[in-house]
Amino acid sequence: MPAYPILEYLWIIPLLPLLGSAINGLLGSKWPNKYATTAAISSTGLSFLCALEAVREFFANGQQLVHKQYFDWIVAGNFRGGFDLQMDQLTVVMVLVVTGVGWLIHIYSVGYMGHEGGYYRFFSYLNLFMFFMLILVLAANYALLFVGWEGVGLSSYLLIGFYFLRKSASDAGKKAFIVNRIGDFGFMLGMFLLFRTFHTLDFRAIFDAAANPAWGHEAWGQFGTFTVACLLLFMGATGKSAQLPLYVWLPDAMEGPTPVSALIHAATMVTAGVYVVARSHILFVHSETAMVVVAVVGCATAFFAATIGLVQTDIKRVLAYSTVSQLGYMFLACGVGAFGAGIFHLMTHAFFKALLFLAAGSVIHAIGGEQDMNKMGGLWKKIPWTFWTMLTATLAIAGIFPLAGFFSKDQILLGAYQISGGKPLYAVGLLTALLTAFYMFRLIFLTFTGKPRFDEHKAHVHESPWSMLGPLVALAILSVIGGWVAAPALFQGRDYFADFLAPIFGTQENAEVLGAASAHTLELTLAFVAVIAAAIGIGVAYWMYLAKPGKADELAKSMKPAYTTLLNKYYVDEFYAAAVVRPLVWLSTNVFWKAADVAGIDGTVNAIAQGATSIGDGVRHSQSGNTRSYAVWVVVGAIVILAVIFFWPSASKTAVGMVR
Amino acid sequence: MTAQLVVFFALAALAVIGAVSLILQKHPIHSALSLIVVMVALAGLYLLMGAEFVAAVQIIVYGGAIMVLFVFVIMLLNAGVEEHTSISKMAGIPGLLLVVALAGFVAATIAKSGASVQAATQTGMLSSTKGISEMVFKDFVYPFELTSFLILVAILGATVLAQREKS
Amino acid sequence: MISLLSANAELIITIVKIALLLFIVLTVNAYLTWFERKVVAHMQSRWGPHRVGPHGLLQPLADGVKFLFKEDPTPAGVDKFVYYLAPLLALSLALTSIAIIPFGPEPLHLFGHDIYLGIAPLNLNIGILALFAITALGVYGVALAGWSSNSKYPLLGGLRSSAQMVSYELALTMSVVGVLLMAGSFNLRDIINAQASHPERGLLGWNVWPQILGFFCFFTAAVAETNRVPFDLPEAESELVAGFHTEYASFKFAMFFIAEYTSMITVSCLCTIMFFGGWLSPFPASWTFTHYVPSLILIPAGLWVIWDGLRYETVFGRMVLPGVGSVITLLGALFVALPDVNNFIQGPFWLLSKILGFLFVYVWMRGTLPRFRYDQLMAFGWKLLLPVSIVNVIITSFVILMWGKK
Amino acid sequence: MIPTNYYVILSAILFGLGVFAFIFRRNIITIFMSIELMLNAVNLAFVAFSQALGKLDGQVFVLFVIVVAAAEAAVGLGIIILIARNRQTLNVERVDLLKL
Repeated sequence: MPAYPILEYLWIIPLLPLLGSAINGLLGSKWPNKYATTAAISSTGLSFLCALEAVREFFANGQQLVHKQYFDWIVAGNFRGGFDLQMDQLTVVMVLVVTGVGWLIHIYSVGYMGHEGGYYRFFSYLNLFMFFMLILVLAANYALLFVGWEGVGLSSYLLIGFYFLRKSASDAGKKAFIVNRIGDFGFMLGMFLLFRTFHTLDFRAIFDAAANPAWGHEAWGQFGTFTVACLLLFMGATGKSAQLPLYVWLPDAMEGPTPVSALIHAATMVTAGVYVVARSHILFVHSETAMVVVAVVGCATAFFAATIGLVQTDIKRVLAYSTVSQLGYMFLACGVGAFGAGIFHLMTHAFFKALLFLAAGSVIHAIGGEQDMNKMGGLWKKIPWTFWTMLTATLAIAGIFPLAGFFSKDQILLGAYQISGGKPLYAVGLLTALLTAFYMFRLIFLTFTGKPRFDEHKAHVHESPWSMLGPLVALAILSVIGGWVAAPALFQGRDYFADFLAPIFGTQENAEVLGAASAHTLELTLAFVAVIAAAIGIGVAYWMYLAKPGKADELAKSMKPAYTTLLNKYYVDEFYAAAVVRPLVWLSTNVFWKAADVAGIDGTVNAIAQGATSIGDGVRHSQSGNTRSYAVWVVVGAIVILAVIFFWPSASKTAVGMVR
Repeated sequence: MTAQLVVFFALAALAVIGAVSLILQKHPIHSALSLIVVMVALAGLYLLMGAEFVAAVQIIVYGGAIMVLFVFVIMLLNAGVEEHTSISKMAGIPGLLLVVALAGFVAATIAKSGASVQAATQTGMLSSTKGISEMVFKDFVYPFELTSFLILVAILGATVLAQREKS
Repeated sequence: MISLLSANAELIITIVKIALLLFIVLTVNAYLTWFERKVVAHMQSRWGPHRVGPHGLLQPLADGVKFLFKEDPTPAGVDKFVYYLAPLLALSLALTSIAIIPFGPEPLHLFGHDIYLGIAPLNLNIGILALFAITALGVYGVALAGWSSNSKYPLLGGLRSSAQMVSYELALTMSVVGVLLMAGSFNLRDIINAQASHPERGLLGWNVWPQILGFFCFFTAAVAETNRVPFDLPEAESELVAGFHTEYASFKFAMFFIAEYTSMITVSCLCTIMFFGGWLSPFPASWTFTHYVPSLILIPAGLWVIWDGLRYETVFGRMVLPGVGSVITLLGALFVALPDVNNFIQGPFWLLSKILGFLFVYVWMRGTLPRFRYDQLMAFGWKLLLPVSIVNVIITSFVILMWGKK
Repeated sequence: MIPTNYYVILSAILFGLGVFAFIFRRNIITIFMSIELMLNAVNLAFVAFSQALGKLDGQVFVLFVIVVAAAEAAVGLGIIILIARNRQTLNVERVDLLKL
């Protein structure tokens, strides 16, 4: 029994969900639901406990990096892709988020999926996702990380297409998968480049190598190795984390069951990109260009998605776009070098966005599968728990003091404001915050207040069972207090979260930029401004949807083109279809299928076969059926061989060589 | 002309005559008899070379078993004189040419391979049955076992072939 | 002349030996017929031949003359060549097989040459194999005779004999493997000497005790090989008239006849040599007084013959039998008188007496046993003899492997 | 002492005669016998070489050849009996179902 058992056997943490997945996947079909439930919940719960224990040991161990090599997965030449797990501060945050939120969502799913078919299948997939996500965050090298990366992609595909009988669902699954492939392609190129540069894929080795200033300009320069590698990695991140231009799959991914949206497409998987960028921040900080790109893309995505979110009427789609925009925030943070803030926002966002989705799920569950906000309203009296928890989350995401969202968003804006030339980024970020507050409250008002717009008789509204409300409450609490670890910073205190991550990201830059005191005043002002912006957004929403209902429609009519554009999400999907999909379909149909496959490959094979047949037909005539003719042929062959032996200078020696 | 050489030529002539008569005889049983003559002559040659064991086995197995089977089958089927057909008349000449070519090439190859073979004369000292048995049961034990399997298969096959299908 | 003789004395000696052996064997054959008829007759409480000469002793001569002067018709439509070849083949092969048998241990010293009893050279390493080779060819005589007679009974006889001989040859060969393993040689002399490895054991050292299974298999198979009762299906008179030699008359028939009896003798020799210690005396070697056993048998026998002749009614008998008797008695006395001769004849004496015993067993079986049915014959050969003899081989080799060569 | 050549030439001649018999004769049984003749010729060569080289391998091979020949005879004669039974002929030229 080693001193720190779990740290010693880190693989236990990901293994448990895999076990649950295997059990459910292999035996679940024969089982009643409650066994599947037990397997899934217990496995994830256990892995959550193990994670907690691991964290305890991590602290007890003096917060030093744990790196374990368990076995060699691929060994080729000087390449070693090992099954290596590591644990440091960043991993701690991620693991806790994944296992904790994941476990809550598992519990929620028990209630939510209770009446669905393929119950065991759902949990098998969900546990599989947990396994791969944990592999992703625990991996100690890019190769293994990529395994988790692809694995979560797979599980997300499986879960989006969970209702595979619905064409839209399976299409959405395929879309997500394919779009992710584009990003992953870049990611793999990035990995190859890294390997070519550093001759390894282990994090520690690469970062140590990258940190040393020996690298010349060609490496750090505008189009140096690092820049290219970072951009390629970031391409993967945009795919996985739904950033411009690859964000299109995420809204469609809402076809999956709501818990899936909550777990995968809000809390954990989509943040993998952020995690990767943060994980390889040493590379990024060495490449100005990459940083700028990340910041701009993140910022643009945030604003862009927020604008689309303004007009969506499908409750889950609104949340999806808000997720995209929040992810944009995180990348903005990374781009401006405030990695700590990015991860911080990642965590808080995991709390409140998961909560939002679950609450939305609860709403949908309550009124019988309806997702259009225009057919809701006045629900708050009927489902108070859902309402209050969701309101909490909304406040949190809107960045109202003192909820979790406030602190994280505040840090991001601060980081954006402080870097040179970051003002425009800050402005857009602020505007986005305003928009966020607006559309989130629009969602609240449309859903819970006003007069019911749905058929009372058909849909008998009911509060969700406790198995669903429990996680809601837990997450609500988290999204209230989740940010307080950074709270003291406002009052000249210490930012515990930043300090905790400091060993990885280094301390926040603002301290160096200008004096601590001025930095503090600046921080306060910025926070104040942000809150004001949020308040404005809320106010507008109140004015448009409560005070004067119908004002929204007037507005929509008055500025028709903009409205329709937004409603159609800037026609991005259509654009992609025209620019990418159709040409590809044409190419593969006419060139690869008809020309290459049918004409080329099949043609060759068939030709060979027919050739053989015709030859056989020809030779067949030599079979006279007379035994002695065969004998004659044999003799002729023998004579030929003997002739060769005889006239071949060396052959005679070899043939009769046995005599010697 | 040593005595051995005389014996050799006598036996060789006997063998060749037997082979020729195998070809020329009209009735299969006469062919069989001629073949037996050939085999006995060959056994004599083996003895001359000093390969006593092989000679004995040659007569016991070939003469005493295989050829008896042939004679038995000929008697059983009451095989008569074979009739001529157009093809068979034609077959003679080209067949002869082919055979001459074959034998010629063999002889030529041996002759060309030259001194080594001619020099290697028959010592006749190599007659150890023990040595053969050791080779069979040590060096060639796996082939030996395989041949036992072969024989088993042959027995089964012969049984299956010989039994009349029960109706 | 002398020089020529001395030049290739070996050759001359061999020729002489052959002539002698031929004479002896043929005579023994002739009197074997008499012996057989007498014994069977007494078994069936008849007198048997007793007209021609005293006790019918001249019957064989009479038969020979009859064979010689009988008409010899050749059936129509027979394949002449084969028809004439078959009996020759049978007889010559049968006689040849005798040549392998050694009849005595020590050489006879004459004119400065060591003359061994038996024709084959001493170091005939494949003795037993050669014997089997010759007996294996023996089948052709019968089969070809049956086929060439161009008649259905002989054909059936030939088919039967060929099938039967091929079948029983397997058992015959397998059953002696045990003996060969114990002797470690194919040479007949070595086989006999191997049984003499413990002189004090006397007849307990013979192969028949360890190889009892092998002996029975061998003897049965050998009887079948010689087409004798109860395996005489090729000439089963109740089914096939006279089997393969139905169409043969006079001297050709006699050839088959002689061939059959000769092969009987050969088989008896083989049994004696391989299982009953050949020329070894049944008594421990130290009992030198047993060397007088021959005389002890010969002298009383001779005296009895004299007495028997004296009270014979015909004049011829009164003259012949005492003569023969006195010759026998003198031989016995001679042996007593000349110890060297006595020692020399010990081997041949025991060998011949054992052979005589086996010949008697042959006749005995003919007098007692009924004939097999054909399917019984085949089943017996393939399903009993062959497996048993193989088991015998396995056991023997196992024992030799475990407890070494005895 | 006799040169190995003689034996080899003799075996070549016998083999050739066997081949010729195979081609020339029409009776299945005779053809089969000619095969045996060829095998015997090969055996002769084997023994000759083994004696010439002072190695016993050749003679062992001969034993194997004989075994194979025995098995072949058993099966082949069985087949011949079947042919004679089914087609009432032993002439190979009448057994040509394979002919087009």
